[in-house]
Amino acid sequence: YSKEAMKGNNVYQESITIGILPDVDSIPFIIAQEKGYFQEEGLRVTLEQFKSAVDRDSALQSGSLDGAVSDILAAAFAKDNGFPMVITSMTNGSYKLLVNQNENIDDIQGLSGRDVAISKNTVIEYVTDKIMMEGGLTPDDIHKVIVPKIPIRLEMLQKGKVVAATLPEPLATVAIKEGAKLLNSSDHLDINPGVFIFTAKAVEEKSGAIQAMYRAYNKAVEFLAKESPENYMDMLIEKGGFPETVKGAITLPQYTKAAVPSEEEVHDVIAWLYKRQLIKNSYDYEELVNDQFVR
Amino acid sequence: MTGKKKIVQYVHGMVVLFVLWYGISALAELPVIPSPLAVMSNLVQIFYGKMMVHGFYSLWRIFAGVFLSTVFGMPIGLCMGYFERWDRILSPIVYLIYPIPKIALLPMIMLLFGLGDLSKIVIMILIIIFQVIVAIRDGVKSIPKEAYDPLYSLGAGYMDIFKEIIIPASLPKLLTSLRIAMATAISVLFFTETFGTQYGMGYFIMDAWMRVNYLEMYSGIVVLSIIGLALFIAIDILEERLCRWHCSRR
Amino acid sequence: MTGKKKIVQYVHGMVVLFVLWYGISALAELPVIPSPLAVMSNLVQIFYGKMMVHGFYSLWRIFAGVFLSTVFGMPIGLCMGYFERWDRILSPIVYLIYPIPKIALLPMIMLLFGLGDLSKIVIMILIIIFQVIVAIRDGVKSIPKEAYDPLYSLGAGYMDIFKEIIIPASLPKLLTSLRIAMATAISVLFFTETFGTQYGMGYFIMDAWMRVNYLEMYSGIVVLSIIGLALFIAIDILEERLCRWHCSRR
Amino acid sequence: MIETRDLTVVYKSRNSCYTALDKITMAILEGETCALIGPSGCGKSTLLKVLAGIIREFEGQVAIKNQPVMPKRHRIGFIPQNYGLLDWKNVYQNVTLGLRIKDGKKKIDRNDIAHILDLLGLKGLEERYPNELSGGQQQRAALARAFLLKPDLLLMDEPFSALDAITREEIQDVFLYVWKKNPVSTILVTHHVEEAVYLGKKIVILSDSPGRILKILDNPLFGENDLRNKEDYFQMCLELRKIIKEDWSK
Amino acid sequence: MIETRDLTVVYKSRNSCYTALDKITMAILEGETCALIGPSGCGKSTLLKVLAGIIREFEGQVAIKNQPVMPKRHRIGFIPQNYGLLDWKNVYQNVTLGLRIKDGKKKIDRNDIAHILDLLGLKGLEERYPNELSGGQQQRAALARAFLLKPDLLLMDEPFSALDAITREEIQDVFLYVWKKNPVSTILVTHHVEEAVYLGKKIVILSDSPGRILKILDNPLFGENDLRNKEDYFQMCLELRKIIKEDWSK
Ligand SMILES: Nc1ncnc2c1ncn2[C@@H]1O[C@H](COP(=O)(O)OP(=O)(O)OP(=O)(O)O)[C@@H](O)[C@H]1O
Ligand SMILES: Nc1ncnc2c1ncn2[C@@H]1O[C@H](COP(=O)(O)OP(=O)(O)OP(=O)(O)O)[C@@H](O)[C@H]1O
Ligand SMILES: [Mg+2]
Ligand SMILES: [Mg+2]
Repeated sequence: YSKEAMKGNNVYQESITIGILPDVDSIPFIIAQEKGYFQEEGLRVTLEQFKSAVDRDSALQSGSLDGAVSDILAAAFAKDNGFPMVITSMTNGSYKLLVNQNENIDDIQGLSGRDVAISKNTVIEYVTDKIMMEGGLTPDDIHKVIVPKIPIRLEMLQKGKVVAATLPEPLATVAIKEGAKLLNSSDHLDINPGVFIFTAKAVEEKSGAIQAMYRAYNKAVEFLAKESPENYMDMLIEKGGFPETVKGAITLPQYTKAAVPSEEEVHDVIAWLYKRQLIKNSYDYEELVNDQFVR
Repeated sequence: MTGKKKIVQYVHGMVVLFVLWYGISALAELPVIPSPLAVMSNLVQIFYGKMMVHGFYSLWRIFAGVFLSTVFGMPIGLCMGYFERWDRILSPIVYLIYPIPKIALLPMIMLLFGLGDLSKIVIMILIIIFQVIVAIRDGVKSIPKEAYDPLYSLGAGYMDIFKEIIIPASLPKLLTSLRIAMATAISVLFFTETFGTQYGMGYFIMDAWMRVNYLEMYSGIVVLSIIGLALFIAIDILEERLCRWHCSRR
Repeated sequence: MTGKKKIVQYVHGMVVLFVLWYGISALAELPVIPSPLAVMSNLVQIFYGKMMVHGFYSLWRIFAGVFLSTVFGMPIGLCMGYFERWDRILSPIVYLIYPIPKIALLPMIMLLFGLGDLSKIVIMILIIIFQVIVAIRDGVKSIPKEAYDPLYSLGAGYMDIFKEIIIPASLPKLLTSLRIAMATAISVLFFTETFGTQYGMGYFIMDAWMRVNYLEMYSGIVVLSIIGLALFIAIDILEERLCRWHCSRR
Repeated sequence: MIETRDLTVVYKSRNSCYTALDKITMAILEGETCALIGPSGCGKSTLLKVLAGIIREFEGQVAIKNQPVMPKRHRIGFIPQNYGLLDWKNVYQNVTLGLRIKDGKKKIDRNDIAHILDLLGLKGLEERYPNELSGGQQQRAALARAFLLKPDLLLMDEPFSALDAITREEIQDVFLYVWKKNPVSTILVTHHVEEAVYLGKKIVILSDSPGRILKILDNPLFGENDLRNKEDYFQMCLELRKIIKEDWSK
Repeated sequence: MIETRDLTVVYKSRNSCYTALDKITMAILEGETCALIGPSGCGKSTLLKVLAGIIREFEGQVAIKNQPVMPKRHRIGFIPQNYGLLDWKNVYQNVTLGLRIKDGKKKIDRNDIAHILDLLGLKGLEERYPNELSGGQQQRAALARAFLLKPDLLLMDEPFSALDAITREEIQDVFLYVWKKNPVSTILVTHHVEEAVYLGKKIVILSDSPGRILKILDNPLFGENDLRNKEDYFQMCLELRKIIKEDWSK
């Protein structure tokens, strides 16, 4: 019915509100909004910008948002505490473990017993743990320093107050640009805990709109694939809240058309959470993921 | 004090701060602490084009927050100060709610008031109002009891007692509480303006921070601090006007 | 007022709050606002095992922050209130720094003071001290000038004037500022205890919030609010002890 | 008519009780003046405060026109020993306070006020605040307030104590002039035997504390013209002085 | 010796000036008592405040023992018109204030204090706060403070105004007793002609405001035994009264 809507002189039939963060996962949404893809689908999308994940989660849980760019951990936490949320697709993000430029460390083993800045019980810690295990350490072998605010974590890393830090994009690029060394990243490990979640209520009441949203999302992914970054970087910097310095330096992830996360991915995260007693129950893939929109 | 003298003072204060800041920034040599000169030149560049609109949004939220907190908080504080009963009943409630970090109530407030200006102002009020209540209550309690005697013997009603004694006598404390409320309102912007809006100094600073643009961030801080200074001076002037009996003491 | 009567009042206040909370939670029927009954039962379960240690960490930080803020802020406030010159020179600086959202200075403070308790306490002090300074300054300014006459004619030095007049006369306002400082200290925990530590009520609440565990989060809030209440009561008792002349007014 | 029957007042301080008045029984007829004499600390001010409705905790009965004391219903002009001026109001506002409260702002008669202020030598001081007045000027402002009110009952606590001998006599005559135009039941506390004889139709002598009634004298000389220069007056004063000396040294 | 030469004091309020004292030139010898008489508002209290070092802005010269007024160097006992008791100190603390400041805590002689308190009829009131005292008791506490200090210069502003006739005479004798043990230069303001004659070796009469010196009388009767019952005393009082009446009505 998207064609009709277009003919009908931009009479929006459905509207949804989604929360985004200034991270690379949100880029397709910004593109879709700015390029008018949502509008083409007859959809009015309000993108609410958040500066921290808790704010975003609170808004989602209190019903102020229909959906949000988030991660599997947040979805599992919500589920575990009685919030009916559904993962509808994965998003493409990137998390990087970086080492201060003056440290003589070039593999994971070198971090043994050293300070690594992370945020606790988040996707950052999850990715860090994964990287440790891949490199032959256990998560307890490093000393985790909790610094939840990302810019501060960046600063601590740059100034050598910690040896290493796990940062999401685009701030990871800023760090690399200023000399920090990349040790490993989620792309490299081929893990991607970023997902898009909707409230159960939105899934029920706005399924048409959600489908339309994903059509627009896919258009944005196409756009990202064919267009060279110079053409939209300025817009991203302005609308997405990205640092000026990433221009020309950042390598965006390979955006994929909307698809559900793999069963293994979800299972891994749930196992990690459950093992650390962060959730009371272990959830099956089907309990968390709804693939009806991106089939 | 004449206006001119005041201005000299404030300029003096600013200069002192600048020199201090310059010293720290020169010692640290870090982008986290940019030099005040760089910040000022950046500020001048972006002020009209980029920042002013944020400033106005914040000003209106500050006004709304402080105004409403005073409108609700003042009568409660005055009554708690004057009527033993009110104090007995309300102070446990105030003492219990006051120390709660109101930001932790964000989910609840979002649920009740949405993401818009309303919930921002509600948070602000929740944070400020208790300071206002406690300061005014304590101010009223410190009025010597003899001050009421003339009005008691005239059989004055509560309205008269409030109008003739309690409000004028606690006016200086009222202004103190206004000062504290306002400064708090300004620093609270930083938490309330980070969601559901793209305007406001809080948003501006946070946004600059997330972009690791410390120059802009500090420009925002400077503007916020100047807004604060202006409001403080306004209160000082108000005090001179309203409390002439107070100033006229030898 | 007797101790027993007070306890009755506070219990009364708590009950009122609980009923209110229960009402809201029943109306909302969302886990964002858990029912107080669920929270209490959760609190009882986790208090000894999980929460107490956080409480102690926070208590010590509150004490350190409030104590140091008072130690530094009180003399400055007293001097600004008494000496025109101090006020003239310092008030512009205070007015400029006070409204800055100190959290925005976090990167700078962490660089200067590291990730440990020191930088937490420094932030706390930066937030609280200005409230203390302004409240005490205004309190001292409101002492009627005649009160100084006996000491002037005795040729008393500044120490005597502070000891005999300024401090006792502004004690009630000092306690007000202590109340406000303390409540602020408690709510500031929420920002300071989220980095570089895994202990403290601020960490506890924030962690629970991130994990969307509203039951634990509200348990933490309840504990924080009870800590606050206890400290407020302590100040009330202090006031009754110290300001007997004040309470003894008819 | 003003009547007290077995009026006993006990002050309760922290841990002790102090009986200030002990079974005072007296009556003053409508439109009569009564001078109250008693040694320092015997409870004169306390008695006046009871009649003015300020002290409400007492034993025994007190009636004004056969009703219990009700400042709301009666029109009581009360001059406390410390004048009871409000620091934050200038002379004009202080003087019209009673009128404003009893009759509202509109009924104020500016001529009348100017007349009384003139009689009391306060012309030109309308804009001054109490702390810019001399002691005697403050006292006269308090008198102006009471006179202007045209009360049913006038209670004056040592109303001329801060005036020099000459002004004192003038103001005493102003009182008589006002009183004659509008004979109001009056109780005045005085330490001057001469004043008691000059202004009191009835003279009540209280004992040392706790205050008891020693004697109630009728003064036949009251109201005579040019009394001050009469031999009878001197005699009466001497006699009274003798009575007092004997009674109080017992 | 106390000397003033062309002493002029001008009060500056917001937008006007008021000359309170106009070219006062007088001298009081070492160990002499001087009674100051003047109409209400003529500047007596102002003069005392200048000598006590409280008012420091004046024209002309003032010298105590050939030095400018230096409360730090001299030992000045000053009783302000409103007694100058500190509300937050009990009677004992108020009474020993001067001693504590001038000599330090250790040199306080408890027997001496008890003796003076007894003479002034304050025994048993040591623990009371000023607002729990009658007007006369407050005044006596202020007297006790000044007497205990054993000053070089005693300045008393209407020190007996709140005392009844009998107590007044007793306390006047207490003053003479203290003065005779330790003859200190004294200036006392009084409205009682009798008091001036009884206590002043020198009697200074001021004019209506702005205060100028009208006459300086030497009082030959001062210090005579049983003066109050002597015919001379009455004559002198009458004479003085006549002078005053003539001078002030000019
Ligand atoms: N708040 C109080 N607590 C305890 N005792 C008090 C209080 N107020 C007054 N008193 C005592 O009560 C007695 C009577 O006081 P009151 O002020 O009535 O005396 P008074 O007759 O007016 O004396 P004066 O002539 O000195 O003014 C005094 O002995 C005083 O010490
Ligand atoms: N702060 C002030 N500002 C302006 N005028 C003042 C101030 N203080 C006092 N005056 C005026 O100065 C004059 C002298 O005041 P002062 O108190 O010395 O009088 P006084 O002789 O002690 O009178 P009284 O016998 O009534 O106490 C008065 O006319 C008074 O109105
Ligand atoms: Mg009295
Ligand atoms: Mg005077």
